[in-house]
Amino acid sequence: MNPENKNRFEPKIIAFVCTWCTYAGADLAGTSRMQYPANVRVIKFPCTGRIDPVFIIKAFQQGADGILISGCHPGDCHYIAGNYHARRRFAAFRKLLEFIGVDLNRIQFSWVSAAEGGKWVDVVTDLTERVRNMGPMVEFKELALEEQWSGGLDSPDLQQVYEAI
Amino acid sequence: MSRIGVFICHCGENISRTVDVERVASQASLMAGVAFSTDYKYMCSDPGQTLVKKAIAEHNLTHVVVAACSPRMHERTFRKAAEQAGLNPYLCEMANIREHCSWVHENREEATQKAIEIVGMLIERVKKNRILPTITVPVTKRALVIGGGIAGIQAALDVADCGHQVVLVEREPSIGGHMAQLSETFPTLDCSQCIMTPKMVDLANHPNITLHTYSEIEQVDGYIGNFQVTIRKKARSVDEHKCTGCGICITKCPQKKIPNIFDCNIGMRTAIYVPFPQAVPNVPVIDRENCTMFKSGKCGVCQKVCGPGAIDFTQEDILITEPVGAIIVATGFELYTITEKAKGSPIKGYGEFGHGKIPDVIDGMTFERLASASGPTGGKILRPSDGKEPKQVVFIQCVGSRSREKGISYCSKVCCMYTAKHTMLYHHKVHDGQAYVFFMDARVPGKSYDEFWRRSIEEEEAVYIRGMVSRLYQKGDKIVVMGSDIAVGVQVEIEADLVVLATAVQPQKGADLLAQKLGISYDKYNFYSEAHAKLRPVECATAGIYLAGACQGPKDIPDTVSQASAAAAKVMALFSKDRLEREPIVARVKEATCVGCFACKKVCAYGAVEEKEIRDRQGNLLKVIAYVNPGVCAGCGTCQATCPSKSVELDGYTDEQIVAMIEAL
Amino acid sequence: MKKKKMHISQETMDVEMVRKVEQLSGTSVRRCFQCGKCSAGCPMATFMDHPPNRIVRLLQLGQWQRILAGRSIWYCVSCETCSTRCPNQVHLASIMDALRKLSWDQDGPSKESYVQLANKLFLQNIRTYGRQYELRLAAVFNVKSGQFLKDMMLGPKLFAKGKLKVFHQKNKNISEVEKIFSRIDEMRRKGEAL
Amino acid sequence: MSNLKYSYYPGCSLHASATEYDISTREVCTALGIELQEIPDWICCGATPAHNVDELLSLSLSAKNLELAEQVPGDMAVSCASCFSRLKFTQHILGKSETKLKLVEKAIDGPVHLERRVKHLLEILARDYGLDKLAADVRKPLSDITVACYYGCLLTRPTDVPNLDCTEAPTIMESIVETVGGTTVPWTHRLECCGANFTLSRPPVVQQLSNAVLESAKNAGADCIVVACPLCHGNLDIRQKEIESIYGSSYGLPIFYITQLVGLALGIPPERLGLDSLCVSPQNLLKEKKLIQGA
Ligand SMILES: Cc1cc2nc3c(=O)[nH]c(=O)nc-3n(C[C@H](O)[C@H](O)[C@H](O)COP(=O)(O)OP(=O)(O)OC[C@H]3O[C@@H](n4cnc5c(N)ncnc54)[C@H](O)[C@@H]3O)c2cc1C
Ligand SMILES: Cc1cc2nc3c(=O)[nH]c(=O)nc-3n(C[C@H](O)[C@H](O)[C@H](O)COP(=O)(O)OP(=O)(O)OC[C@H]3O[C@@H](n4cnc5c(N)ncnc54)[C@H](O)[C@@H]3O)c2cc1C
Ligand code: SF4
Ligand code: SF4
Ligand code: SF4
Ligand code: SF4
Ligand code: SF4
Ligand code: SF4
Ligand code: SF4
Ligand code: SF4
Repeated sequence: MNPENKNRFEPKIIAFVCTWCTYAGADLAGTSRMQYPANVRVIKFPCTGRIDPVFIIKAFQQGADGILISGCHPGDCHYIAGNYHARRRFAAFRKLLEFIGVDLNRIQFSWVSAAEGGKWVDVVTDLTERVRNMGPMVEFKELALEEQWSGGLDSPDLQQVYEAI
Repeated sequence: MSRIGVFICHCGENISRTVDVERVASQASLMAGVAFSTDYKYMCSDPGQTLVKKAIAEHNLTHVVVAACSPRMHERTFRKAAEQAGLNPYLCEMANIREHCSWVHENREEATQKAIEIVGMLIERVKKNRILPTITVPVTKRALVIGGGIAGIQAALDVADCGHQVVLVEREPSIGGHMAQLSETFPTLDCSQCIMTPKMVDLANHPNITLHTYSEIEQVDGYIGNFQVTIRKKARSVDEHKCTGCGICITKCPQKKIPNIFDCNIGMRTAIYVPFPQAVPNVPVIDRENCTMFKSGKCGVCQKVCGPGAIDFTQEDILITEPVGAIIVATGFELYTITEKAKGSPIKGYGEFGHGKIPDVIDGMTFERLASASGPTGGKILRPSDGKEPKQVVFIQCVGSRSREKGISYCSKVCCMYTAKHTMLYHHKVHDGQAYVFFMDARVPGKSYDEFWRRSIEEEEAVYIRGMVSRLYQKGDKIVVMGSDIAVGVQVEIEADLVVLATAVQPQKGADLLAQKLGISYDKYNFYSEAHAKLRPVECATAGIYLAGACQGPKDIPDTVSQASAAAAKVMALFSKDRLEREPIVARVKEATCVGCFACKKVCAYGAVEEKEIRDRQGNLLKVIAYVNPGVCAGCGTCQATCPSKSVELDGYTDEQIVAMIEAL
Repeated sequence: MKKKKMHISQETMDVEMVRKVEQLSGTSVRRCFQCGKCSAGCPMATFMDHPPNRIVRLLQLGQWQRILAGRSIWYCVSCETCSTRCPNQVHLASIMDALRKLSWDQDGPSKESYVQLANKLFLQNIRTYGRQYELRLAAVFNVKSGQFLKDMMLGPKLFAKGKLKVFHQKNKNISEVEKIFSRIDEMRRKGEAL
Repeated sequence: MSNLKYSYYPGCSLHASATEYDISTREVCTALGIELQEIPDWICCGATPAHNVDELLSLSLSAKNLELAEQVPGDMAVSCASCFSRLKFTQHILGKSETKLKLVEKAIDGPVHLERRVKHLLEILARDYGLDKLAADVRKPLSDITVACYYGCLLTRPTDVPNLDCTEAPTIMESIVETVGGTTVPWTHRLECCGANFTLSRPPVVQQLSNAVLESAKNAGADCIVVACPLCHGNLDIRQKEIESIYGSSYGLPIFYITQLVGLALGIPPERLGLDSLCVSPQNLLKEKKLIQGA
């Protein structure tokens, strides 16, 4: 990396990925020795169907600047239709994020198969650059959505999301 | 308080070249809960594993994080090592600092920093890991085969020969399927009956096989190793045990003018009948719709002539339940018909070919019956309308198949070959006749297949015309075929005596309904879906259910038989163990908070979520909640993300574990 | 007839023009797998130098000039048989329309100018009268095509049967029709129309 | 009697070379109590020449007619197969393509109305009015007369556009003829092309194709052909003598419009159905079958 850029903003990117496709795709990028920015941290799920939208909120709260959600291509889900449910769930969730002021450009949804090491690199690189240009995520850190991930559903916003799902 | 051991691997230099592994180890040792931290050159090597095991014992470790390659590579290795050292294997996690770090970043500082963070995340995660029990389920070593075509017969015989019990369910009165209807078979031109009937007899006599013909699947419950299958045995009106197969009833039945479906309606049969002489079992069945006794209460001739008194007009359908551990689905195919389709059917007929109303326009299966020595014409090619021998026969390929317009975009795979076969059979039987074939491409890949096709042209003198036919119409006793030859670029008109259409291979009617009972998936045409086209081509995504033959997609006999034997091998592998072990990544419902909305049930693609009644001691129903059957749950976690009250949790991927990782950032 | 060799390259395949045909006709050219069913049923195929399936093939190769140099498109009667029976739902009759329009726009080198002439007169007629004025159409066509005697046998009979009207139909919307024509002309000039 | 009301679009041919079709359509509808209100100042639909070379013009002319039809309530009734086809095509294409819709809006300088149901007279008789009712209205059943029903190209093709009946095996015309007592024959060329609008530019083509149609009907044993399109009628009727002389055949097949046959069966006097406008005279046939009086 260029030493001149030492002081520039380094965004934190969290990637929620499924084991079967995208995690394996990222592994392939590794075995092929492809290079990409070191900003991304990967959290592995069995399936995108397991990804609860509140994890996104949680991640933003914890200081993430950008979030990537990636799984198998439509029709290729290892678990038949998990990615389909995920897609529907996130479609509803995006509205909520927008409503509470998250710039949707900070979130990237994509499909990366186990064979698409190169695509993984592209997706991660693009998102990192995009978020880098957007600057740190500040809007959200103050939001008091503490502990929504496990507690009851008293927030009307979340209630609304779940109804939409 | 957890005592975590952290093991950082160099992977020779694969990791240590860009990641400062010592620094990662020393940073890790400072993290909360870490009792031991070290680095080593090759962690997966024997000495490396020993190092882990020793450390667990010496430092009383409660959890382990190995920071090395991808878990896809060595998770199993290290979990086994942990287990050998007395830890529950699921208390060991891997941090991927090779594929996701050292190999993809050059900057040593950045890579080291990232590695430290990854290790930190896994440390937080592993703290929340719970002891997970190994899940095993018992295996009922009996197999169910649905469909008694060549696929079902082959699979049943293979499993039974291996010493396991097999239950075969066939919808029709006899097994045999389409292969029993064929005359001679490509690519070797051996007689279908000759190779088929011995197998049918073997099956019927096999001590390990229970055969239910004229039966259908009513209901399927349970899961891999433990299915409960309810079978409806339709009323045959003939007692299978008493009947000797003498056939007197058939010769005496006065209802003789019923089109014989087995002979594609060319010949006639009686109301009490066996579909074909070699039927297995050789027990007749009364077609109640056409029997005078059932229509008007008179007749009863068959009953009078039957010596053993096998005829029983009062017989009713019966339901029987069979416990099985595995299911092979082999329900085969049916042919597209060009007649006007019923309203609501997405598939259109062929108005331009007369909607099936021109008597001498027949399909390929009808031609098989004409050419079959045991067929209605004794193997003479005679056309249906007037019984004359046709001298000009036009074959048209891809009828229905490869047609977006008719709603079937796929290639039916067998018709190029059987059309070539038909031209040969025709030429063998009618020496002064001429066969013409309208075709687009010849799709004949396979061992000896292209040679076979070429033979039909070069030696049997079939005239192949590259082009399709726009319209067929009757003119006098001829059928005018309006086609084109695209190689020459002109229209071609042939006045044919007989036209044979290679109509599309489609799944059986009701294939979707059976799939729904079984909980297996199917494509938009209703062909059953395999779990993976290349890696798991005979398994359904639903555990314990396997596919064989044309129900999965158009297939010829060699492919069908290969797949059937493969499915049988899969079943035998399953039956080689008494209990099934599986990864304990399954969902679990918290009974206290579940509100019984069953949102989880709706999204579960495996049907793993069941309804469970909670009762108090007096037996009063308190509530109905969800219950995840661990034998069926595949562990995708979709239910957990869906549950509005957060009442279902996926072991190994709980909210706690995930959030711990997020919080470690 | 001597046929020129086809040199195929990215330069000689005029994909742009083919896209335009696809856009105008609302149908895909690439879908065609050359089964020839269209040609098999076309009532006019025997009159055409390129049978319908070959028209689509030439488009797939970006060779539309070869089509316009021939007469096939002017022999298509728009009977829709091809479109109806194509297994790939290639709407060939609409492709024929699109090609005729291209040829028309370019004042194309059509070998079959009678049809073009008839079409032109027909449209002129609508433009002038708002409705068809068959007598004038036939008369002018015969004069312009130099076939003074054509259909002479029919003329008197038609008069007698009251089938040819000496006066054209009156229509208040003549000016509206004229406006539609001129708006389209205008849109074409500005490159707005397809 | 019925209370059906339609906005009627006759089209150019029915006001010129096919006046008998217009006349008989009106007569039949009056007899059945079907009200046809002509769309005031309708314009030409552009027919084949327009879509042949200028789709936008063709769409615009039909769209204009759809707009003009807004002045009159009721589904749009059309007798000419060509106009019917153009109107249906316009609705089909503009319903699918936003781009083309915009262009047409601009060309006609107004909104495009696609909602109006466009119906061919055959649909109106067989479905809206209904065959059962029609059967009850028959005064003089067309007994003994054997009819070849000719659809030609435009009534049923292509799939998904006219949606009048099955594309390849329509029965609507047969059902009407049989309802009014006629006998229909199966024949091979009822959906083949007659040469359509090539009648002006390329008579030899028309002669060849129409000859095949006439020959097929004759061979099938038909006494006459019934059509529902002025183009078909022109080619089969007006050119029949000429075709006979070229091909050395003698068909003598009267070509009726469907409304003329229905009109006869309803007991409408022949002179009010424009029968004398037919080039191949039906007099002998009708006398022989006792449908009109005379020696
Ligand atoms: C005209 C023609 C000619 C052919 N010629 C050749 C050839 O020469 N060589 C060659 O290799 N292949 C040939 N084939 C292909 C061959 O027929 C198939 O490969 C083969 O029959 C497939 O066997 P199957 O057991 O999968 O299906 P099927 O033969 O269709 O058997 C399926 C069985 O399942 C039963 N069944 C269906 N649904 C149910 C249900 N719900 N419950 C219980 N039972 C059910 C059916 O009754 C049937 O007995 C030809 C095909 C056709 C159409
Ligand atoms: C260019 C190309 C592209 C293809 N693309 C596809 C595709 O996209 N999809 C698809 O489904 N299929 C594809 N295939 C086909 C696919 O490659 C084969 O189906 C498949 O590889 C066959 O596997 P195999 O194990 O039978 O044979 P092989 O892959 O050839 O394996 C045979 C093995 O046996 C070893 N061996 C040979 N002789 C001996 C010996 N005497 N002793 C010990 N070992 C020996 C060889 O070293 C080799 O490792 C493609 C094939 C080609 C040529
Ligand atoms: S454990 Fe993985 S990273 Fe370590 S030496 Fe083995 S392969 Fe390499
Ligand atoms: S039912 Fe009776 S008569 Fe018929 S085959 Fe069986 S034993 Fe013979
Ligand atoms: S009772 Fe029925 S099956 Fe028996 S002989 Fe009579 S008609 Fe045939
Ligand atoms: S196998 Fe041959 S005939 Fe059958 S659909 Fe495929 S290409 Fe057509
Ligand atoms: S979604 Fe949750 S609350 Fe609803 S039934 Fe399932 S586990 Fe219970
Ligand atoms: S984890 Fe997946 S398979 Fe298991 S119960 Fe939940 S949704 Fe069904
Ligand atoms: S019918 Fe359709 S697919 Fe076949 S050649 Fe013609 S355009 Fe192509
Ligand atoms: S629309 Fe034209 S090309 Fe198509 S079949 Fe009719 S005449 Fe031939």
